[in-house]
Amino acid sequence: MLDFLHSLGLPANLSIQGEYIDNANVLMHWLMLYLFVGWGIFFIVSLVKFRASKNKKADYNGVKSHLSSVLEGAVAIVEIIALFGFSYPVWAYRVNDVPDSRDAINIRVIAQQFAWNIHYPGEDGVFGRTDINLVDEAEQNFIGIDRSDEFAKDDIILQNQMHIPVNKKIRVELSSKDVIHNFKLPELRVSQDAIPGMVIPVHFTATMTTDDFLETVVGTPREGKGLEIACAQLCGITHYRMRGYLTVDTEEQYNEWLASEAEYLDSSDDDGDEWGDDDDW
Amino acid sequence: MEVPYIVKEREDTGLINSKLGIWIFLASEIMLFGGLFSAYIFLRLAAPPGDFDYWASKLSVPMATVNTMILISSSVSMVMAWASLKLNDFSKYKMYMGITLLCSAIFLVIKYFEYTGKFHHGIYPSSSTFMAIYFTLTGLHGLHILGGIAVMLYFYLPISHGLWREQPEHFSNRVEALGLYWHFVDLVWIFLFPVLYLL
Amino acid sequence: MSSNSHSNDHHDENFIQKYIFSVDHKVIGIQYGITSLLFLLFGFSLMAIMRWQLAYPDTVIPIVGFLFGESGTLASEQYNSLGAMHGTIMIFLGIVPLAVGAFGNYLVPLQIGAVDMAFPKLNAASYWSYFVGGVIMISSFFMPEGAARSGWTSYPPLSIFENGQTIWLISMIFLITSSLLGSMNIIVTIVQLRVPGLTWMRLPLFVWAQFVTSFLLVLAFPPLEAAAVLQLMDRVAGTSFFLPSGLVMSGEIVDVAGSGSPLLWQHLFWFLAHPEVYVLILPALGIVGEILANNTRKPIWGFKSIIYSMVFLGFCSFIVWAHHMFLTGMGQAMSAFFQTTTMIISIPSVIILTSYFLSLWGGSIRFNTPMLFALAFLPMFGIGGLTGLPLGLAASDIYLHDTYYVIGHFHYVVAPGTIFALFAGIYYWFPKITGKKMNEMLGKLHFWPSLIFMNGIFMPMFIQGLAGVSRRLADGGVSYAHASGVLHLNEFMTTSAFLLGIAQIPFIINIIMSLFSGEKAGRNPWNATTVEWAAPSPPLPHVNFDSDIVVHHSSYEYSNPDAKKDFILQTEK
Amino acid sequence: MSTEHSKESIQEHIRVYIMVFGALAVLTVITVLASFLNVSTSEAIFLALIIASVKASLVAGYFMHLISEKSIIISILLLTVFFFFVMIFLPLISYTDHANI
Ligand code: HEA
Ligand code: HEA
Ligand code: CUA
Ligand SMILES: [Cu+2]
Repeated sequence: MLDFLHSLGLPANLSIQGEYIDNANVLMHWLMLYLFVGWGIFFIVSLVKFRASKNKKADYNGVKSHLSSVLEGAVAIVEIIALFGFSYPVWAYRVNDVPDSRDAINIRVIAQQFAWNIHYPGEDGVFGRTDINLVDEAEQNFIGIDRSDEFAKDDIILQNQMHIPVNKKIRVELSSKDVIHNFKLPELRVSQDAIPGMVIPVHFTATMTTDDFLETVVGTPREGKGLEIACAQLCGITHYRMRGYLTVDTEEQYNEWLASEAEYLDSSDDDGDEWGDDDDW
Repeated sequence: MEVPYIVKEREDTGLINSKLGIWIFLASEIMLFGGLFSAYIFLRLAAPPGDFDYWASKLSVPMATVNTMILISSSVSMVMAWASLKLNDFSKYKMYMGITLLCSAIFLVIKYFEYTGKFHHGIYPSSSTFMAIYFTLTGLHGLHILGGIAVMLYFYLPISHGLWREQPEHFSNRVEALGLYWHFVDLVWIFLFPVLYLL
Repeated sequence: MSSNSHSNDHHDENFIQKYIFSVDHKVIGIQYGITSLLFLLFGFSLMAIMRWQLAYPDTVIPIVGFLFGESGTLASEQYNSLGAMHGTIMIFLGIVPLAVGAFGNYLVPLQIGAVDMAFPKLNAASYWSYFVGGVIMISSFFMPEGAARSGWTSYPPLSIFENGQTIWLISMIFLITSSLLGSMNIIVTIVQLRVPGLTWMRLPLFVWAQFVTSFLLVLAFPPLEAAAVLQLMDRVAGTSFFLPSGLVMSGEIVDVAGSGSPLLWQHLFWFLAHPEVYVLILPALGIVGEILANNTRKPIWGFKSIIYSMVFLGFCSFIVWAHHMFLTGMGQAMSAFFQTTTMIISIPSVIILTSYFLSLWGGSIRFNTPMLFALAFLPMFGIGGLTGLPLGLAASDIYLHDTYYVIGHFHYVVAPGTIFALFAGIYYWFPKITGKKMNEMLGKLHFWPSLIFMNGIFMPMFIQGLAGVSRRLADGGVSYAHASGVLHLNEFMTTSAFLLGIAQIPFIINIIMSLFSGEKAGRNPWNATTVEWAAPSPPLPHVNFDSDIVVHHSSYEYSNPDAKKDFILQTEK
Repeated sequence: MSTEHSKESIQEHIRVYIMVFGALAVLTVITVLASFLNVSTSEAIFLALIIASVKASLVAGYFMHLISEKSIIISILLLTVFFFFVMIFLPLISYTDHANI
């Protein structure tokens, strides 16, 4: 069934939790298929067998067996299995197993119309102070970072560019500046509303680097297109092209990248020039 | 042919149409105010601690207490008006209905002074979440009072009295339905008063 | 009825009293029907423009392009407007008024043998409130701000800042009032005006469906009204019920008191909107039940369990709403609660559908047009309902939420589901309403293409959804890499949508033609059993029946071995 | 109404109305006084809501005649009250549940 869903368009899964989500999906689709085919056969047989031209007189009582109750019971049982066996555990993992910030790579993602601000704590591992009064779009200070704060000096802040290392727990603190957005990484099966006024933790572990992923899509329409951060909640006029770029690096690549960003930060007195190679903004 | 069970109860349900109708309407009203109460509690929980208390302390408890008394009185006079009809005493009915109208008018006047008092102090719905919900809840309640007054006037003034002469039963049933609505408006206030002014 | 009633004082009505400001439930029903069909057509046209944009982004729209500014193409804010208005119009101005306002109004009094609704004037008020609400909603297209663009769900904070929303809210208040008046009336009518002998368990399924539906409307709509008032306050009085502190819009700090909650709106909205989806489906299930019994010529299998299921469905629909909100950061306990109730609520639907399937067994099935639509309803609703299951399971919803999978899910239930059932109802009761039969050939010409093209539009949506394509994308997903594999489907879907529109032409011709030159139908052209078929066709103004009605039988006495004919009208001795 | 409301019973009703009126007035005063008591917020809320509920029951029971109302109306109201509480408490619980994560 999973292969079938893939053949329909489900992209490859690149995360640990994604596997459980896919399993739930597969189970539900099996249930749907059985029900649909079962009832469908019954439906068609009834229509053919009892058409008026063949069966002149209807039977007042109709079906006498109670097989249907058994079937309904079976549906209920499958649903119970789906709930207890698949869905509750996934949710528990999602909301209760959020890794401690010491055990994971911490990233803040602050959504705004129509971009993703990605905030790394830098070398000291502590996020610098932010204050909405310092937000200044002209100065490219989108999240109101206070560079005078001691912890803020080494913070790396990017727009629409997110790098993560493979096989490491990532802990994202998700929030929004203006309206509701949805932080969606389709291939990692991550999706979470970013709601203003709330900070919601999201965690995941990628299992494949972007480079490896790109190799799997050679020859498909997707060839050469990497991973993206999609916005999956209507958030205004250009919701449809609110997207960021996600790069899953190997550990070395990631550290290299961090170092280069940090270097960039040191070399420029102006803290807001590194918006990456975002093409059509 | 007329719609049946306007005056006479249907046997198996024991009800006339308007009685059932008004109660279903009130059920929907419960959900309407319920939605707003739900909002109140939800926002109170979400607000910074002490915020609601601070703003609530700006309201005038004496005015609201008087208003509570007035509204309760109007409820009593309303039910007395209906009972007078049942006792076939139309002049008493007029008197009680008059009292009810008077009470509801006074209620609105006091409310008016409360509102303008707030505006004079520069307090508007936009001042805080508490004030927002205060003005919305009392405003909506006030609209219900206004609607009630309109219907009461109709039953108070002679235009409706023809029905009393022709079909007294029908007339008193209508007054009963009006009464049920009015008691409900009173009932909402009974909750609004402590929730907004005292807590 | 009562002895001193003035029975014949209705004769000297003028045209306006008779057809415009009528208080006769039949006229009001027809008014509702015509208005809502026109809105349905309008909602379809909006969608046609959207679908053009999805298949051919930023190309000039044929024929109506000039409406969208000089370029003749659809700007993304216009796309958002069309989307929001398509959803709103289809649901609140199309299907609900058609299913409850038109069918409910026209048929409920007839099926319970009543002379009219319990409160005829209220009934007229309900229609006019709907009409005014509709006019206001449409007028928003011509306002300087344009029509609402925050989706039919109108989530704040977006809806507080976006243009056009104020008119939307005002219109919704009228529409809600209309539905409340209408549904109170239906409840009182069913409880109070059943003719002697018509006990609860002898009521036809359609009446039961309307009964449950009306309760949903009465109890679920007011919270949305409350929420609409709050949102209106946020927009016009500067309050911040739904705005948290510390918002920054396009670089500027938003100057409001703050400390509101965007989630509050979602709770109040879905508290209505989930029951609302059952408002869309229950009348359809009722209609299908009537037609199935009639055309299989046998009683509905499991009649009682269907009724209990409907009641249970109605009850449960109030406690599942947050399955639309799984991704708002919901914790363990609530997600467990809401996905469990969602799974529970699917069981009564399975029971109803299963009973309908089993009703076919042993029948003598006639394949006329109403029956074809009713039969097609079953698997189509089946697909829609079944695809609701992975959405209801929080785990799989993480991936599927707000993708085209959701769009596919609910269109299967409302379009080839509800709309087909309503078509079936129109074909089935047209003879009662007009005294003329509809043309069978044109009917089949309407049915088959509709069935094919409906699937042509909505089936590929599941594929797009599985690929992760989000809904409400003004370019249909061109911007996103993960959509690249499934973009080619858009053109196919759009073509199907246009062909679906063309497939409605036989239907419109059929209505007009049959009205003037249709074959005369007697009282009971389908040999049916329920009470409305004892009335003349069309039923008499204001009184409906020409004889006193007493009910002696349960609702679907087809092929009773003890009877001489293969059906027993409920009113027969 | 016609059958159950004889003249005497109405007179009896009127006596009850007056008594209820007195009770409501007294309770209103008590509510206001209670708000000056030095109790914790949650106790204050509890007390105020209890008194309000008593008052509301008096109005509904006697002025609106609910205590002798037909079963259909009672059941519709019970249903409504149930959903009323669902609407108030489920969002609240889910709010606190949100805060947990
Ligand atoms: C008429 C309307 C209608 C109906 C009946 C339903 C029915 C159901 N819906 Fe649906 N739903 C909508 C209209 C409807 N829905 C709409 C409009 C939205 C989107 C709103 C928006 O966001 O804009 C939505 C969204 C929606 C979501 C949110 C998705 C998301 O945003 O992430 C969920 C999640 O739980 C859901 C679940 C369900 C379930 C479990 C049912 C169940 O009741 C279904 C039960 C039915 C069955 C299980 C079928 C049984 C049939 C058979 C067994 C026979 C089949 C076989 C053959 C015919 C051969 N729906
Ligand atoms: C009841 C509800 C309903 C119905 C029936 C429909 C019907 C259809 N809808 Fe709609 N749709 C919604 C409710 C509905 N929709 C909602 C709620 C949304 C979400 C909006 C949002 O995002 O906020 C949506 C969104 C939506 C989208 C996604 C937009 C997006 O996310 O960007 C699409 C895309 O294809 C679409 C297509 C269609 C199509 C092809 C039909 C077709 O099935 C149309 C079929 C209709 C007809 C064929 C017309 C019949 C009319 C007649 C026969 C007239 C006869 C007239 C006379 C006799 C006078 N709809
Ligand atoms: Cu951000 Cu859509
Ligand atoms: Cu739902």
